[in-house]
Amino acid sequence: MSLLVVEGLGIKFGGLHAVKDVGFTLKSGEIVSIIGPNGAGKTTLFNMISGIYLPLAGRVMLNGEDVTGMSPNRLAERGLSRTFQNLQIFQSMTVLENVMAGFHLQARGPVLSDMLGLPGSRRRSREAEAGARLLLERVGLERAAEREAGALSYGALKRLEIARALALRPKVLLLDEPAAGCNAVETEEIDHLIAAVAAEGVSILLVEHDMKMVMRISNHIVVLDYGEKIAEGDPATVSRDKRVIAAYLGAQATEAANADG
Amino acid sequence: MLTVEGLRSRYGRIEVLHGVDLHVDSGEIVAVVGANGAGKTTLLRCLSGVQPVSAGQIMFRGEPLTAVPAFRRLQRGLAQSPEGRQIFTNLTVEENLRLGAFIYEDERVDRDMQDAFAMFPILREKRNLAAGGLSGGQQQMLAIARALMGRPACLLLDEPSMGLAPILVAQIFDVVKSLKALDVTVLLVEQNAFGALSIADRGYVLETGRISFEGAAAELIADPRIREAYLGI
Amino acid sequence: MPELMQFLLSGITVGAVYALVALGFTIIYNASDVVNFAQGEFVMLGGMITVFAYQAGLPLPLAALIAIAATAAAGVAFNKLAIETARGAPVVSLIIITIGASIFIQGVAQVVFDKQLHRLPAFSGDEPLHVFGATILPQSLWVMGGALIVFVGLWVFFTRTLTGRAVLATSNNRLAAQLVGINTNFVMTLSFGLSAAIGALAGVLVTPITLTSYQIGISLALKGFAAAMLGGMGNPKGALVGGIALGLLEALTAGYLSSQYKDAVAFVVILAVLFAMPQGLFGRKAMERV
Amino acid sequence: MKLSAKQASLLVLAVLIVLSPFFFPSGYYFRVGSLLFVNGLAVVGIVILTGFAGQISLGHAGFVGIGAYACALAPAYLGLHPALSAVLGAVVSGATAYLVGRPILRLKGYYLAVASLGFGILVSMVLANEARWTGGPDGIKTPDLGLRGLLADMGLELTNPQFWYALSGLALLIGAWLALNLRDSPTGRALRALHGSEVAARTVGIDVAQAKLMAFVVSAVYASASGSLLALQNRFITPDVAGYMHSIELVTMAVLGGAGSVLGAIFGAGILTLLPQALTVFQNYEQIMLGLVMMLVMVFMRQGLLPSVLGLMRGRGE
Amino acid sequence: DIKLGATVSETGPASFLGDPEAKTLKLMVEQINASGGIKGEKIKLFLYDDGGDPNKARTFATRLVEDDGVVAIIGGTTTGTSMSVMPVVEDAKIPFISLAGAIEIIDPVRPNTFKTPHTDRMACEKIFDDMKKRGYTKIGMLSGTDGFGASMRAQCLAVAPNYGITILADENYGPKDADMTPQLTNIRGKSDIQAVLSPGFGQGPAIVTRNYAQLGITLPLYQSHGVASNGFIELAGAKASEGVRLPGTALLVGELLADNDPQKPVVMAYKTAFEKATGTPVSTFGGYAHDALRIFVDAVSRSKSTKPADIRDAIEKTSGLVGTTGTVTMSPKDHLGLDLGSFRMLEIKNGGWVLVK
Ligand SMILES: Nc1ncnc2c1ncn2[C@@H]1O[C@H](COP(=O)(O)OP(=O)(O)OP(=O)(O)O)[C@@H](O)[C@H]1O
Ligand SMILES: Nc1ncnc2c1ncn2[C@@H]1O[C@H](COP(=O)(O)OP(=O)(O)OP(=O)(O)O)[C@@H](O)[C@H]1O
Ligand SMILES: [Mg+2]
Ligand SMILES: [Mg+2]
Repeated sequence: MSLLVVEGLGIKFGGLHAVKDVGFTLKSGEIVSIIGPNGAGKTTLFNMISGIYLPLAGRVMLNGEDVTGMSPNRLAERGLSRTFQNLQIFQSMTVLENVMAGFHLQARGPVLSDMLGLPGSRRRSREAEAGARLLLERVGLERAAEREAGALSYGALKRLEIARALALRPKVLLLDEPAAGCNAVETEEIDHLIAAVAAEGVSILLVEHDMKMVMRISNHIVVLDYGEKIAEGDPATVSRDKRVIAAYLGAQATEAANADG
Repeated sequence: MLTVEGLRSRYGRIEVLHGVDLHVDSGEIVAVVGANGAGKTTLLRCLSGVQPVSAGQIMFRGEPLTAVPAFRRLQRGLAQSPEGRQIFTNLTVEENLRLGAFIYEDERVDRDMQDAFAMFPILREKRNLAAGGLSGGQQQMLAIARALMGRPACLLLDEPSMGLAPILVAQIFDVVKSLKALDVTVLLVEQNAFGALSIADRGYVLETGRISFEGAAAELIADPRIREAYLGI
Repeated sequence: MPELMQFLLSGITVGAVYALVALGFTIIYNASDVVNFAQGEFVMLGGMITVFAYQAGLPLPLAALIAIAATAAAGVAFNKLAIETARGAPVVSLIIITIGASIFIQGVAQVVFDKQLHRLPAFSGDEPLHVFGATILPQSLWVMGGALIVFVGLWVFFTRTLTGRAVLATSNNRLAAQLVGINTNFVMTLSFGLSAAIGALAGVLVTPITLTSYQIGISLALKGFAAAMLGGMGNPKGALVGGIALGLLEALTAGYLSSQYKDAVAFVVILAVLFAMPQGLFGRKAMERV
Repeated sequence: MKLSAKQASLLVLAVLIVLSPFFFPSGYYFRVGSLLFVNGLAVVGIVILTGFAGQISLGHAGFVGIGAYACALAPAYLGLHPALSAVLGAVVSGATAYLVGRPILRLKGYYLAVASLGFGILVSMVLANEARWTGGPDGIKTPDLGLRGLLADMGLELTNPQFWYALSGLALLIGAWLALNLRDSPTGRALRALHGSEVAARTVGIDVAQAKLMAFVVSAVYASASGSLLALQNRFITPDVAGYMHSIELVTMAVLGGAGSVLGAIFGAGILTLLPQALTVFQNYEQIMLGLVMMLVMVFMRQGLLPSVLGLMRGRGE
Repeated sequence: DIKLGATVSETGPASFLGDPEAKTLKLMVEQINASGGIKGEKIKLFLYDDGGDPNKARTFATRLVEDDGVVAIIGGTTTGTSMSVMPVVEDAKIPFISLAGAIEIIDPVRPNTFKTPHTDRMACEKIFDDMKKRGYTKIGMLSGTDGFGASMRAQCLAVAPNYGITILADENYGPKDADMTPQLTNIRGKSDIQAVLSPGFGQGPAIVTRNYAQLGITLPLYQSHGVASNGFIELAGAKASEGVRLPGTALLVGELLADNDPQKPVVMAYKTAFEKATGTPVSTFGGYAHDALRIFVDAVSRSKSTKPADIRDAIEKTSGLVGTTGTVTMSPKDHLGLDLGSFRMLEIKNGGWVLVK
């Protein structure tokens, strides 16, 4: 069964139809990539799926339930988690605490218990910390655990966001340009990480402009242009699509990608 | 044109640049590559004066730059497209561009703006919208265009290709290359090391606050260590 | 309905006072995101310096000019010595600095001047004008005119001049402002100077109506602050409309409902408006995307 | 054994509270001490709301007022014991915060500040205007707590200032302990997270509106407790406690000391409580000095006094 | 030395009351010490500024009692500050002379608390008395919502029936309000009203008076003793305040007093000294402090020791002491010791005060 089903999603900003009638499905453990030119509506699509924007039309089904317009925190409870293109870091908390905050759903408890420092509250914190340290190791930030998050370099913050998103143990993970700001080698590490997460059964929706990465790990690719879906299919099909090449890839890039692949 | 000697810089008590030496000759395109956290952004911030320098010298067009406040450096000919884009989110696209040429008040401003629109037509479409509403890539275009509005003699670009669609990445590199013809010197920090070195004359590799390699771009691309560590080939 | 007319005139008079104070907030806010809690003290200084210069025998216009210039200088000094030195401090810390400045300026005024109430003669006499059965003092027209002129000036400044744009840019993104060659320190100095001058002008205009003393600043500032928020912080149009609206609310409540709870009713209305429009009447939503 | 930051903070606080009286030359110092603790308690509440959750309130004195007047009105009209009246005050404050917080916490930054300011003014206005019940602007008497007499019967004779020093010191310790626990608990992290980025907080599952409301309610209860202690100690209370000047004072204390840190904020409460007492020697120049000190601290110690001082010390240490 | 404590509101909303009080205390203590003190001992004055904050006032009271070890306390400019000082002085059994108006301060009588100003109830009575004489029975009221105005409003509402006076309009204004025309318009709208009473202090009454003239209201206007100073005429303007009546003390009309009036020399002496030392005109409020200090000095010179308890007893026995407010004769049942007769009804004529016969 499809874990995430998006149907006819659309939204407008002022006069601009930023996303129009976009639909696709995502199965368990699958990696689906959304690509398209700048301003095609990829991030906006993410924002609608994750409950930050209320769609004007269409619906989002998660695990068979209609979750259209549901608030992000309730979506998180249902196993949807994401990272951001424009970094959203808890700046004045440490790196470790950032990831621990990602464990909120498992760690939360009654306020009173937390204020009184009851053993239950302490245990929940300890578990979150242990989990967070493991995740930091996984994204290669274990050495920065105690640093203030605001002091990390851009690339490191990107990875911190991934770790925080993973902390929710999501069923569906939305990644908005996870490799931006990383060089080829670092991108490859992220690439492996994503593949490994997917292998654990997490469904991944990916927005990324690094075509090498997209072509390598996607099971399926959806191409947007001016808010509309202009193509979809497996990487090979999509990369040969004339409209996709014209609107997005450009001739050179295609050659390069093909040459490397 | 630009010479950096023994540059050190710190955030609080932590030093992140431990004596960087580099130089950029007039009309050159120089690429700086390095891993996350190596200090590339910090280096550019020092050059544009928004980051304190704890030791070392920066010479620009034969004059020391270290004591010049940030806002005067554009007058000296140094413009930057910073990391994280740093556009004026509450102002319109056009106002952003106009402010890029804040220090000028002549008719060339309008011409430059038309050039910017020609380079990135989407910006023309969105000229009257708040820049904060732009998509990530569109904001990146705006940041680059705004830097160009400052008519730099030397342009500092911090990861200009980040978040841009492949077709635009190619275009950006073409633009950078074409700046050469306009006699603009470019210092280019890039994660897309392959792309950057392909258009650069020379390159530096920054490793945890120190320069570890330098040389002609072609040499660096050919160097197996660099190929393995930064180009992923 | 002469009563209604009288309430309206009263509301507009008081509203114009609030609007003038609110307009003073906009520049510093637009340059730095800081609500300057010492703004009321600028109003007080404007009034008090004029009073004492006038008592010392200077002609009123000259006294007013001196007061405005001196207050502007105080604003500039405040920026140079405190705000600029604290560069990079979080906005809350800057706000506390302005609260400190407010206490400091009051302390100085209390020593340099005195603790008594003072008044200036009305500029065009005390003979009330009759409008549809209601009366208004000529001084009210001065205040309204002042508010209108300051509003137009600020509106032109922020929408039509590059310097105005630079002020907005500075608060929006200080780093980027420096990168495009804006002297952010100068922008701040200018903003404090202008804000202080507007405050002082307000003080000069309203003193014949409201009277003045070393401690009138806080309550005026709070009302001005509330008016500015009602209209939408940072927008001159908001300051003008918010000020007048607040004044009218108070006057109409005092007239028709309860003079005891008129401030309360005004605040309840502000809350209701903010509930429907969280950015105030004309406030711009900050554009941040994720 | 290595102390955690939390234990160290509590220890420092406890030691200061217990040992200081040995250096007190007169009962007046107990009075000032207890004032400091009472203010400190309210300021710890501000730390939770502003320091942790990043929400600015300029109306918290309203809750101080509710707590204070509960101790005057509940005994008079309901015949409640003063101690129970304080509890009732806390409940009423919490409930009021819950009702008021729902609509106003949707606002951000200055808009929240002005809305909460309006709330505070409303409370103080009701207290001042409903003179038949509240005694009006001239204030109202509060009953004796009776605890001091009880202690005396048990053989522990304390002067009035000593008693209130001890009681409010204890209250502050408990308040600080709760807040310190909260800070590093899942809930506290959620609050600090939403301070950093509301969007991100929501996507990790934090119910932001709920969390803010919780912080608002908790901080209101702190303020209320502070008001109750003040009213019972002074045996007389006026609507001034609920006025905006008091609200601003509380926020100033928190920021001056370091809004993000419990100990720092208490430190700030200390400064603003002690300073006016110390500055009386300057007579007419008192206000000038007070304003000057506030500005200097904030200019040179941007993060607040305590964090800055600690930062300096740590800098030396390494 | 005899240690005397004082806490007054030199700054804050009541500062134009507290400021002359503080100046008076300092000035008079200096005078007394220069002329040899009391029974050869000098007075040492501990003076604190409570800024009108009752909480601060209480702290300073504790400081005066516990730390400075004073034998008596003068002060409490406002009712709120006075009331919060009271628990401290009653606890420590230190005599306390308040400078505030409200009747609650001395009613019920507490052993150690005294006060010098007429109560606000007396002010109401004096005004209503005058109204009755002039035949006004239906009036409108416009009161400040600050402590002074609210308290006097309550007292006036309470005693009005005794004088056969009905209050047809009961309006209020905030202490910092800049315009009261709506309230006055409403009062004017009630056709039966014969006179208007406006209890309050600070800028409010001045603005009320000016708005009154602006609206062209011709009904007689009564203000309270809260504005009994020349400053009021200046702020309201001579023209607008023409004909305004208020109850005041002899101090404001020293020159107009009959030569055989026992208050004349006292009042003139204080007035001359104060105006010479400070360069500002005297106000009723400084007079309250003057009287409080006189009561203290008188009591100390009569008491057998300078212990607080003895001074207290002596204060309670004050008899026939002539002050600026009137002639004070206290008793265990009366810790004020003034009667209505010492209140004078004043009227503003041509920018100055005249006595209403
Ligand atoms: N809040 C908004 N207000 C106005 N316009 C918006 C808003 N959000 C998105 N848009 C517009 O919608 C379009 C889609 O933006 P979106 O960010 O989804 O693009 P994207 O595909 O993620 O692009 P990129 O690859 O550059 O990140 C853009 O033209 C953008 O300007
Ligand atoms: N504000 C800050 N405070 C403290 N340390 C910082 C701060 N900003 C950066 N650093 C540290 O300085 C070092 C260099 O960071 P910088 O941003 O210059 O790296 P970079 O080479 O640009 O990396 P990236 O490719 O990820 O952008 C990093 O270790 C980073 O953690
Ligand atoms: Mg995007
Ligand atoms: Mg970088």
